[in-house]
Amino acid sequence: MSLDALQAWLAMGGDARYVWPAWALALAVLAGCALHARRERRRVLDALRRPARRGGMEDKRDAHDPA
Amino acid sequence: MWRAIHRLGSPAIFYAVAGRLQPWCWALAIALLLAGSLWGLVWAPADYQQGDSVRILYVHVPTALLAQSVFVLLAAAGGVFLVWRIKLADMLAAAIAPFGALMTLLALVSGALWGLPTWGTWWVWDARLTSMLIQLFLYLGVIALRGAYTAAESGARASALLALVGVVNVPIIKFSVDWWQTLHQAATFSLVRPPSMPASMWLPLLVMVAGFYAFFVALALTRTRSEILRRESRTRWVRERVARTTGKAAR
Amino acid sequence: MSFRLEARGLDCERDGQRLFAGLGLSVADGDCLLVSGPNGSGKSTLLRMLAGQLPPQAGELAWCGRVLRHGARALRANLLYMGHAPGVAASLTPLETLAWYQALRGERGDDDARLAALEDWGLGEGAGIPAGQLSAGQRRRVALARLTLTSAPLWLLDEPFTALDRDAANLLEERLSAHVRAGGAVVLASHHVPALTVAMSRLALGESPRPDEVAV
Amino acid sequence: MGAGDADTGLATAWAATLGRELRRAGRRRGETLAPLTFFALVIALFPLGLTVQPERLAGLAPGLLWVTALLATLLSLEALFRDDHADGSLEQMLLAPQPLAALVLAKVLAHWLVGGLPLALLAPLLGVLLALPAGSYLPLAVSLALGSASLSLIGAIGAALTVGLARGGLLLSVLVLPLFVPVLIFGAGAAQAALVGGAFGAHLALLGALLALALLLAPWAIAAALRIAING
Repeated sequence: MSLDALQAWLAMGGDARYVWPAWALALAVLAGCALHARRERRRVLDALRRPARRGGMEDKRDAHDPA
Repeated sequence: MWRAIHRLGSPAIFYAVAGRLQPWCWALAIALLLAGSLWGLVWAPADYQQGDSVRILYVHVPTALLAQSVFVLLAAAGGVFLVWRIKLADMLAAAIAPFGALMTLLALVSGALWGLPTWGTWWVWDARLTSMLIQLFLYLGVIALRGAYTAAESGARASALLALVGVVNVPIIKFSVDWWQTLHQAATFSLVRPPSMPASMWLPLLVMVAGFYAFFVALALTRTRSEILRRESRTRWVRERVARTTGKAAR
Repeated sequence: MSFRLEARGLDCERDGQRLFAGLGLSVADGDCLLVSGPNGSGKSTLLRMLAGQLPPQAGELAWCGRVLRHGARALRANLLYMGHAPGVAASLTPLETLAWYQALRGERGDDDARLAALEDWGLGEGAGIPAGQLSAGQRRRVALARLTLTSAPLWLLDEPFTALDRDAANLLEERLSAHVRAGGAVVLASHHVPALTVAMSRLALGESPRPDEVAV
Repeated sequence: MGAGDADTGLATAWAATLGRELRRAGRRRGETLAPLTFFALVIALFPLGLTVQPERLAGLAPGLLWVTALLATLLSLEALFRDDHADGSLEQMLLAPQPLAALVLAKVLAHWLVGGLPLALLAPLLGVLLALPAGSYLPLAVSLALGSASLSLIGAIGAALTVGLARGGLLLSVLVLPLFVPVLIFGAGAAQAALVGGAFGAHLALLGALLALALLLAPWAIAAALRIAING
């Protein structure tokens, strides 16, 4: 892959300013979602390993149903 | 059939089944996306009119399709949750809604980027871009409503109902916006309806679409499993599973 | 008219805490049941389940032997439920509010009967002014005036004695006793133990984790 | 014992609920006229903000009138169930032996009679402020009358979904404005077509179709939303 062929490819026929940001953004979003999912899973597992506090705070109090 | 729904509907079984499927989905998604990207960026021909900017098609079309499919799935899950009260359906809906909104946003931005060289401006009131913009607001409404109630169960049910109302309106909105565009603009080159494509262009597109959908399935499985752990944290089977995985790295 | 509301195996859990489980009860014509228990023990939740409003997480309701799908019309047609909020619109006069509640049950009724009911409850002169200008106790009495007018045999009353003065409380106790003697049924959630002239059975929530079957 | 038989029972309950709503609207004239004053006030602002040249103003008039009428309707939606929820009447409606969707329809009809219809009648008058030619007064009013009925039905779904929430108003607009888009497109389209002397029949027909669909589906959705808001 000669150097200038690479440069021609990178230039995207003059549309580099549009093509690369679009793909970069797509990659960023997908990678971001994947990493977030992994981190979320680890956070949930860690929270479960610590002795659960009484009445976990995740599900909020129920205001619609006064006892 | 009823037995099957209830059996699959049990979070424990779904958690196990999804756990086994998940690694394969991730692998498939990454493979397809890599192949599709290389094919779309390198080997696929440029368009004789638009030149290389058409390559944004390989990002814009999959995200637009996925954005619509996720909304339909959101409504279906909402319907199942409202009618049969299967909690797992709501866990799935909570897990996939943000991703659907992100895909809509990505579709909008890539659409604008694709239109830029042709129109010279960032935003044009093109029919499909406009429909996607409205769909983004529908997504935000569904997500916002879920968190608006103090009782998590009520928020979930309200959000499910809004998703159902929304999915009925999506085709109506699309029809009215298309109709509206024919009134207001001469049929300019409608960016998003790609010109009839030769096989060399739509094959990589097919691979990219498959890659995005595989990615969505993998993400949905992972996030739903986390949601299950979070909501069923007080059940015995969750405590056992967590205890078992404390030893080796959590899969 | 004989009727029976049966509840079987009702569960209620809120924020991971089990309020009651496997609760069963049966209320028929001529019965009066007092549901008591500390705040947060699920008294109101139980009453709203019995009114067919809250689909119980488990268990079922049956009206005259037929199991009810959620909120079936048969139960609602024979039921008068009174919650914490009296249900009296501020911009309407008591007469108009009572007329609306009768119309909701498909009955037209007439103003004389409504005025008589209001006078029963000591609201004769307040009948024509918008309820917004009445006190909380008076608005509560407007709601209670429905007890005089309604044709519903089963009454589910949630804390009806709140904001009532001495003679309104006596009046309510009389009204409840008369209704039960006439073949009606009352399920009452209340901290105040009413002095009724009819037999009254008790269901205590919140003390024992599994309240046993209460056959009234 | 027990309620009147099914059909007369429903008619009585329905008529009584409609009467109740109209009577309450009559009693609270301030709140009832608010959308109309908002409508007139905002229309009066546009020439100040935009232009006073009749031709340009007239060209924008249909769109401006329609969008402002839509926002005025949105303004009045939050109060649709708020008071009934607060004083407990809504809970009693859920317990009435009548189908909730039918009772809710009576409330929405009252909301339209007191809100949408007056807006439609007022619009041509305000069109004068925007140099709208007289020829398009009637189509404008008809499109607004027809369209605002759909807006009331769709908006009531949002009002029911947010009835119990503290600051429900803002969320209500986020929920319903996207759903208002088709009505706005065909409504403003009709008024615009009338302005340029084009055929506006198709627009009104489509508005009618939207109304029919809303009448068919919205009451069920509103009833379901109220049950979620009240009973969770």
